[in-house]
Amino acid sequence: MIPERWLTFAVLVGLLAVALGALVMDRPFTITLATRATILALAAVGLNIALGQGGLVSFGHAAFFGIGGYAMGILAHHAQTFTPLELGPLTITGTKSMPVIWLTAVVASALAALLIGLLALRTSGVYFIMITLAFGQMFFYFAISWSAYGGEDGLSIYVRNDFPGLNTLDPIQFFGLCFTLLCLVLLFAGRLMRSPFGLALNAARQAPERVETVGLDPMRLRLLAFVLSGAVTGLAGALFADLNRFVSPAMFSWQLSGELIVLVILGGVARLIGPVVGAIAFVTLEHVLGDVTEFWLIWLGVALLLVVLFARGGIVGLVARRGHG
Amino acid sequence: MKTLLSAAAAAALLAAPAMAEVKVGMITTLSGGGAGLGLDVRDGFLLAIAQSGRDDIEVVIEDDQQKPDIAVQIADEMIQSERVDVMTGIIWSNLAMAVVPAAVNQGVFYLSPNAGPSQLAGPGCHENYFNVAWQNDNLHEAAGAWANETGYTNSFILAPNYPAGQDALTGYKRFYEGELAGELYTQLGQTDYAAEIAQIRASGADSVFFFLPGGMGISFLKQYADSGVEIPVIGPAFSFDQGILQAVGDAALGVVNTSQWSKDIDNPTNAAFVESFEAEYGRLPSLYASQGFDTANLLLSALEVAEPSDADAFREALRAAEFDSTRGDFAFGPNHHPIQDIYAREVIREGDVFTNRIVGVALEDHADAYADECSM
Amino acid sequence: MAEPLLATRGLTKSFGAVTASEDVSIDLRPGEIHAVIGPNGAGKSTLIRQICGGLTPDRGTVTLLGRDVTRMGTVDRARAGLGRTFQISSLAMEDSVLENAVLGALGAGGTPWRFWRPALASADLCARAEEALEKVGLADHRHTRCGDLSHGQRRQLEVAVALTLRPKVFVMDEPMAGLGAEGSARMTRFLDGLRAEAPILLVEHDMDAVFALADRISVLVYGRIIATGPQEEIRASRAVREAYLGEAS
Amino acid sequence: MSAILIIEQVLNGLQFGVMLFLMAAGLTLIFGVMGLINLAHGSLYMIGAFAAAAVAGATGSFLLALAAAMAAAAAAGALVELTVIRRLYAADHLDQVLATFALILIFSEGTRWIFGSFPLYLDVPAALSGPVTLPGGIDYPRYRLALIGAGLAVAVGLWALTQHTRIGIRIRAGENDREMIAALGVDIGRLYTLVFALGAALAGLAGALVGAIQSVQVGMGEPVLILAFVVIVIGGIGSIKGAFIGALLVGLTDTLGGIFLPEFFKLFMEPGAATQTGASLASMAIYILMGLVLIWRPTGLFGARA
Repeated sequence: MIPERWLTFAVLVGLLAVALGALVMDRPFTITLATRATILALAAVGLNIALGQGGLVSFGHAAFFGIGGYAMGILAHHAQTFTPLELGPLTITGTKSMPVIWLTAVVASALAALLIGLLALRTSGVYFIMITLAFGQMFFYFAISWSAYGGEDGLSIYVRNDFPGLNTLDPIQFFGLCFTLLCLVLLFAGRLMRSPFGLALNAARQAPERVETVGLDPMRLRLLAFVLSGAVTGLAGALFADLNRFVSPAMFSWQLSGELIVLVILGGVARLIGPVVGAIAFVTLEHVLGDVTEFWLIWLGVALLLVVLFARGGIVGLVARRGHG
Repeated sequence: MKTLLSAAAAAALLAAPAMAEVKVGMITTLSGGGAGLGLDVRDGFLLAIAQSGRDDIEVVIEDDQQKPDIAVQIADEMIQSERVDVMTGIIWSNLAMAVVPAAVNQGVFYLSPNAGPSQLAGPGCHENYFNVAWQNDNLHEAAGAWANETGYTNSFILAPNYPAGQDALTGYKRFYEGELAGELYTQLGQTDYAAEIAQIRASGADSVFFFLPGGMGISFLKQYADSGVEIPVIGPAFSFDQGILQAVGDAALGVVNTSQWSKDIDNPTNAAFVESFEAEYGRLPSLYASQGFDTANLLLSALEVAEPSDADAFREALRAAEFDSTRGDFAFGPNHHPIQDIYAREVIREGDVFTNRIVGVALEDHADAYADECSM
Repeated sequence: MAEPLLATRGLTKSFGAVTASEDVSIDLRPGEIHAVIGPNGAGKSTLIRQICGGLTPDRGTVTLLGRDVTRMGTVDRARAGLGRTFQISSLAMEDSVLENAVLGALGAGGTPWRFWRPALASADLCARAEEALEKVGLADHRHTRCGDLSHGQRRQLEVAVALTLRPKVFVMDEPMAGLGAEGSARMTRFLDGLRAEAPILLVEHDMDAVFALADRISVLVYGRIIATGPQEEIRASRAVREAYLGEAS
Repeated sequence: MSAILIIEQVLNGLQFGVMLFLMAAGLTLIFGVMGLINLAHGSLYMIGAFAAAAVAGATGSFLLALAAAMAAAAAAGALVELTVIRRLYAADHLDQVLATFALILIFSEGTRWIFGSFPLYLDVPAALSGPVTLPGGIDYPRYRLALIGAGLAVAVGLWALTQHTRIGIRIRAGENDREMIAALGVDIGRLYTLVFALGAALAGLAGALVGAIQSVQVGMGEPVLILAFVVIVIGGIGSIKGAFIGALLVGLTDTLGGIFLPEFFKLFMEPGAATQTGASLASMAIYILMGLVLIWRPTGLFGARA
């Protein structure tokens, strides 16, 4: 068993090394895979704030992922077709600038999380799982029938969006951008976990009555956690859309919500690096098993069952002890 | 799922494939609910490559799981790592929209064996993009034309509420000249059509046009047959194709559907195709198999003339479409979409097997409605 | 006689046909320990939940430091100065002893809305938590994971968390529950000293502790207070003996 | 819009509702007794439909097909309960969601492995095919009427089972207090396996019954599963009565919403846009219903109050 902090460091260095190695060996697709893992990791780190720290089993996080994706899709679509975006009295021109898109994605998904959270947090347990699922489905069906932005077909963005000073079409530069964001968010999530807010949130998961009796409102703690969580997952959605240069209602699907939970659990719930490990393992499995058999999902299912039944702490739980302070 | 397959190996099951000179990337759906279509396209394509006897064509096949993000990821892999010259295989319009624009912009040729979204036929057309199947609206337009010819004057039309469904109804209305008894959008993936059938019954229509691909069509047809509503039905070939007809069963008998291909189109290429496909795979070929087969033959015909590395010459060779299509006459319009006859077929039973028989030509030398918007 | 810091007037609560509290009036004066005793099912938990929030009475009022708090939630009552311990320890078992105490300090200090600096790096939060741990004698275990504490230590920590709030009033639900004789004795001594800081409404089964600590005792039977008064009075009360102490004649 | 059409649509909603009830009853029973969320319930529905299609294809008998569907689903259910589910009773909901999500992957891809990717054929039995004319001159498919009848019969049967039989009493006792029932000397493990198999058999039956008028294919279970979850959440998880009411509510909302919402929008929009807007809103209608119910009663209509 090694300390968690070392593992976090090792995993991030490993991910970076894979991408740089692929650059040296001229295997751009490996960089693309590493980028995919990085972005999924970011989405899962977001989910882990609600799931791991807040104990909120959200089965509808695809809603935020999709909102982030569509924030990118819609802004870039208007920019590439040179049509302004009419929002009631407001007219906005589209944009291909990543920072602006990210900000929009974060704000939009945070707002959605606030609304969903206000309603969903009235329930708990299975009801919470199901109501978040229902909200996800609402977004899914809405996106499918929203013909202005492609409906089921989705939106294609022909060229990746811009970031000042970078050529984002170059796989390694785009990877670098995503990787930096992941590190920043991990730093934030790590601080959050040990901050007064994180302490109270974690206590609210373990002993909500206790938190109430010291004069803290668990609902408000959970709501904020849900909003932060949605915002991070939304940011990941915008990046994912940029990786694929494409958004579609599939980003809202309940299977995606399920897969995000899978990433968190596979890696290790409520562990800072858990979701990252889970995402790397998932992408690797998908790629390696997918080459071996057409029916690779069976083996993913089996792997998942084994983790749930026999390795409660996920992969991180197997190799690292929980760090304190 | 990834198969590295040289044509020679596929044909003769020989070991050591020769040095491949042309690399083809096929992204298609091989797992999940839509896998039947992808399998047929793949099998038709590989059959043609094998029959050509060429051993210098390498086909890289990957499964997109019918997910756009997976398709894009595979496309990146094929272009960046495998460095394919030509891509093909995508079944679904939304996946095509995700993959094709970026791929052709990177200089790869894309030959579509199935999906034909209007954007790629109109403003988004591209010199490296060729559609060998149809523009999405074509079969629906033919259904509208056939309805006129049959003398229908009051149609009830329905399709799922998503872009392809909206295009289908638009396509039908573009050619159909009668009145509409009703127009309905159903949910994508809907499995129960009792409510819609009740509305059809109450509408007083003289014909029903529907576009409900995959399992939706199976459900609709079974329930429609069981409802006792006797109004004749017309639809595009997708719900009457070889792959799913057996699951629909008696419910489909006698239904007229429109298709650019049928197994009884009378030409030697088609007869040979049907026979060899059945011999090779032990099942009757479908529409999709014929499209895969034609796509491969188009590619082969162009390779006779030029290498993909000589892009301009290769493109000209593709545009000429000098190959024997299973459909008989085949030519490309100015936007690289087919100009072809579209037939009306009727579902029949041959022994234990349900299949189709041509009853007439719905549209002759039909091109699509978007060619004018394409500035190539 | 001083104003009561905590008082209920005519609290009544029914669940369907069962009346769990009926016209309960009880008060807690500065510096006293007021014990509430009664057989199982007498409605003690229901009473506590109405006093601490979490359950709204059908009728009657709860006043805390002179304010009517009947409609207030648990959180606001805690902020108004009510410190509570649970019958079954309610602690963040994965966290350390110090973190649990800091949680109380956080609540008392007002703001958990800080996201960057670690909670344990805050000097005033820690000082307040340490002070409470010191008082209950858990300072040496500050870094022990709460789940690894013994049962008795958890009871002590329960009290410590409540202490960090520096409440004006304590409500304690069976603090002796599950403690051995020695543990009970130690807790009894501790609570005895605590009454100087704030009065305690003590719901307790352990009669030795009750008689050692209580200035006054109320007896709750079938949701009703059948007697309230100093120890001697209760001991002498015939009604109590019949209803509760099992000395039916 | 004529009265006949409306009545027919109500019948359709009812039929959809009772089929959802077959799914929801199993889910809610399993949750009520064992406290387990079973995402793989849709897979059992699919197994029922595939077994029915295979047996109907081989024997030509619809009754045998139904029996096979229930047997196959019950067997699969019991097998899964004994090997996997059993270990999840003590686990939290998160683990249950995850493990049963994994089971979906295994069942779906496994079925595709065995049966291939093409849909299978399963038809309505000859005796029940075609329409029947109801009083009032309504032509209605005989088979759908039979479905309504079958669904109601199962509902009554379940009610009788839980209220009046020894096993039902044990089930209800198990819902209330697991330790007590164990203390009474009932083999709780066997009871759980039995309940799980019963729920699975109901799902299999629903799959076979519905498979005859829809397409039997891989992935057919998940949309129904999600609807069934909506049903039990609306009804209150663990309550069979709630599942019944919830199923009818969802069935009627979905069916009637699809009809009336486009008509409603036509009142003030042009027809094309109204049809689309109405259809979009109709597809979200049941989720909106669920949201509203949960906001009003956070534990559903008949759920235990927290």
